[in-house]
Amino acid sequence: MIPGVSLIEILTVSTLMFFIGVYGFLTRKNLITILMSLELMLNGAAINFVAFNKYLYPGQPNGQLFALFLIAVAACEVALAIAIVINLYRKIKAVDVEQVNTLKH
Amino acid sequence: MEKIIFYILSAVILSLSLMSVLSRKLLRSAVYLFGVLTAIAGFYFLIGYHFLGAVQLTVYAGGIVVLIIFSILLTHEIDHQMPTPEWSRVAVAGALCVAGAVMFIQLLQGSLFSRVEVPEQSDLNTLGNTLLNPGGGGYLLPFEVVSILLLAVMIGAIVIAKQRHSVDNSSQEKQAP
Amino acid sequence: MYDFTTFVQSIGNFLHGQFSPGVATALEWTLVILIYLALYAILGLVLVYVERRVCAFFQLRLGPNRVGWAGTAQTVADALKLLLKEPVTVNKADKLLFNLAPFIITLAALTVISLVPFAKGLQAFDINIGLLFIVAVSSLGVVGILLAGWSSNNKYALIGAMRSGAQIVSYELSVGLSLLTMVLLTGTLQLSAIIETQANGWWIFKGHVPAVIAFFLYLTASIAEINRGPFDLPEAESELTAGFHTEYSGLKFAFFFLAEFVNMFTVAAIATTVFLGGWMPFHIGDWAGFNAVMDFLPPIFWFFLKVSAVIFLMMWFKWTFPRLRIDQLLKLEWKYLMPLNLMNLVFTAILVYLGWHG
Amino acid sequence: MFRAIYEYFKEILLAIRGLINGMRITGKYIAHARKEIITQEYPDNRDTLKMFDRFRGEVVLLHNENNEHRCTGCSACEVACPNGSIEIIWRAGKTPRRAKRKSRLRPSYTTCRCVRCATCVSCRAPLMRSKWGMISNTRFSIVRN
Repeated sequence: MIPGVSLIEILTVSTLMFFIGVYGFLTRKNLITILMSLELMLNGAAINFVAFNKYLYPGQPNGQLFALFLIAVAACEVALAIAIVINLYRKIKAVDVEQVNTLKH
Repeated sequence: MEKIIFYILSAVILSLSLMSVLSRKLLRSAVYLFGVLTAIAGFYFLIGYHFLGAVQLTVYAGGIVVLIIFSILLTHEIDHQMPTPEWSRVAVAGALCVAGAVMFIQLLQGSLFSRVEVPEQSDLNTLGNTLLNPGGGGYLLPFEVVSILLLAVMIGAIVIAKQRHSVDNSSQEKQAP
Repeated sequence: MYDFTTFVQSIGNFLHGQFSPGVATALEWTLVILIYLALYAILGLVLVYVERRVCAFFQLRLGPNRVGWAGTAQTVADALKLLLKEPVTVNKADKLLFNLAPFIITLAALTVISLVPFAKGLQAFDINIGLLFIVAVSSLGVVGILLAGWSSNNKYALIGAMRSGAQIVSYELSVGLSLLTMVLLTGTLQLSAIIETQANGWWIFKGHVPAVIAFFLYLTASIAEINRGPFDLPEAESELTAGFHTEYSGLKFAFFFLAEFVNMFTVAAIATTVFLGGWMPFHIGDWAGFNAVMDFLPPIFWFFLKVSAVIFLMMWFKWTFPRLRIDQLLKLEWKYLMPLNLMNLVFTAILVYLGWHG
Repeated sequence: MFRAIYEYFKEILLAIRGLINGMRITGKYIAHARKEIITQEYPDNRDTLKMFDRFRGEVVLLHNENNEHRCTGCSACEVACPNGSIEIIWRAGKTPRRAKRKSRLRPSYTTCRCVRCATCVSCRAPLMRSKWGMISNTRFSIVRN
């Protein structure tokens, strides 16, 4: 634990970060920025795992392992999403979600 | 000292993530995201989970952000500016987010977390042993599942992003006199 | 055996005795930062001079020999020239990112040398995941390179940055895997502990064939990772003017230049630490007299001797072979270095499982 | 299958042999670097450096021991020069008799226009000579008067 910092403060930071990510997810139209907002949300969740692990169960590494799996899954997700973005750009020369309006090109 | 560092880090995390969400230049917001992820790695180092911090730096800051920057480099012009979203969307999203954040923080303030005082162990060895333990609270099965997921994603990404030569050839043949 | 632990501790005790704990910690940090900044600048100056001289000797030329004794002040003169030049910013560039990029690269290079153990107890940051941290931080420099190439608004810079990004991201795997082989043998990630395991013999002698293979794979892959010749095609002068730092001038160019040379030092230092025994002196079995003579030299001298030997090997490599093409470069990584590394890793794992390692 | 694996490892071993060969050659170079250096430190060794006879450099007007030259100002070199780097200037004197004097003769020679063809030297043998010596630290020394 960090001396002088309570769990509630860390959780507040992660909550604010999560909702900033939600805001970006709702207002942006560019696929890549949506992806980046998603990363913010995922990281807020990862901070929660780590903080709970450190403050409530310091003897077990379970929260750390969840954060590790979360990072691995986020890497998978980004790799696929970027493959899709590049393919999309090749077909319609844009990466805005509103311009993707055909089912089959 | 740790307290001051924590406040600096959280200020950096919050301000850079706000800038990343609000910036109108795409690459700049990717750079702000890079700053956020590095600051979170710093937070992990501060809390004492060095392995997790290093993994965060390697995978997130060194891998995912580089991938995102690559995709921006491939699909955008340098003077591209994103249009500002219309105000109704901003208002609805902002109201939702503020309401949600206030609600969650209210919930947090009211809750009591019971702390368990356990003497801390050297974390890297327990981490490795738990990760590769086939039974008794071990995480071997998720580990293998994640590795299969990574393999599947690698193949999937290659298949999706690969240029389809057959389609191009047929279209060229049609155009040829 | 010379030991710096007590010396470093006495400085810490002195500071803590004089000031309050907060101020003392801040002073310690400032001292460490100043020492490392000075080391960074000196390393840059010395390595640039050595590189130019050695390169000249390989090509049967003389190299810089006018300024100072045998040209030793040449790099100082060059640094002064770069300092006094006008910092030109391109008109259509993204100013913020253009100015930020050199600092990201410099930060990554500086953070990595803070982990290098120069002698027993002479290490700023002895973390228990040292090797992983080095791999993690050295992968951050690529962000700076990509930003520099993009924000210059220049096609040569952009192509150089893209090539550099692809190269660094792919060669990072080989660096990580070859270091992982050595982690299997040593059983620890902490740099000081890795050196402690080599007290009875360096890993390159003790670790049999896998260690030797891993050493050469590491050297090749990390030369490619820091964009040095013959893998320097991100900054191929004849094709891309100067690659990602085409538009930079003056001090900001000097940052890129310095970071490149300091990265070279870091690669040599990690190779020394992991494979060549760090600051351990050279010992042969039971030759007590010989070992005593070798112990007489201070460990920091041994460290720099080994590092300069590795740097000389890297320069030899650079000035012997022509530059690779981009497809040859990626083929080398994915078709040869990666499979060899994986085979080596499995081989080492079997060796360690059977308990045959030193 | 086994054939392919054999070829793969054979390729790697051949590559390693090639690398060692290349590094042996450059290693030989650096081992003998002191003896075999071919760089000439030009302006410093001007006295000892031997040049071949047919070398063509900057043209100089030959002077005798009293620092007098025998140029009569016939302008043959000026005519012969393909790109006008030599110019014979007669300083206008008060009387025609004094104007003809040698001290008033001023051959001007611009090195940056000269292509070192040495056509001018062949005009009057003992008067001019093609000599190596093209080095200048200032831009004022490019034009010789």
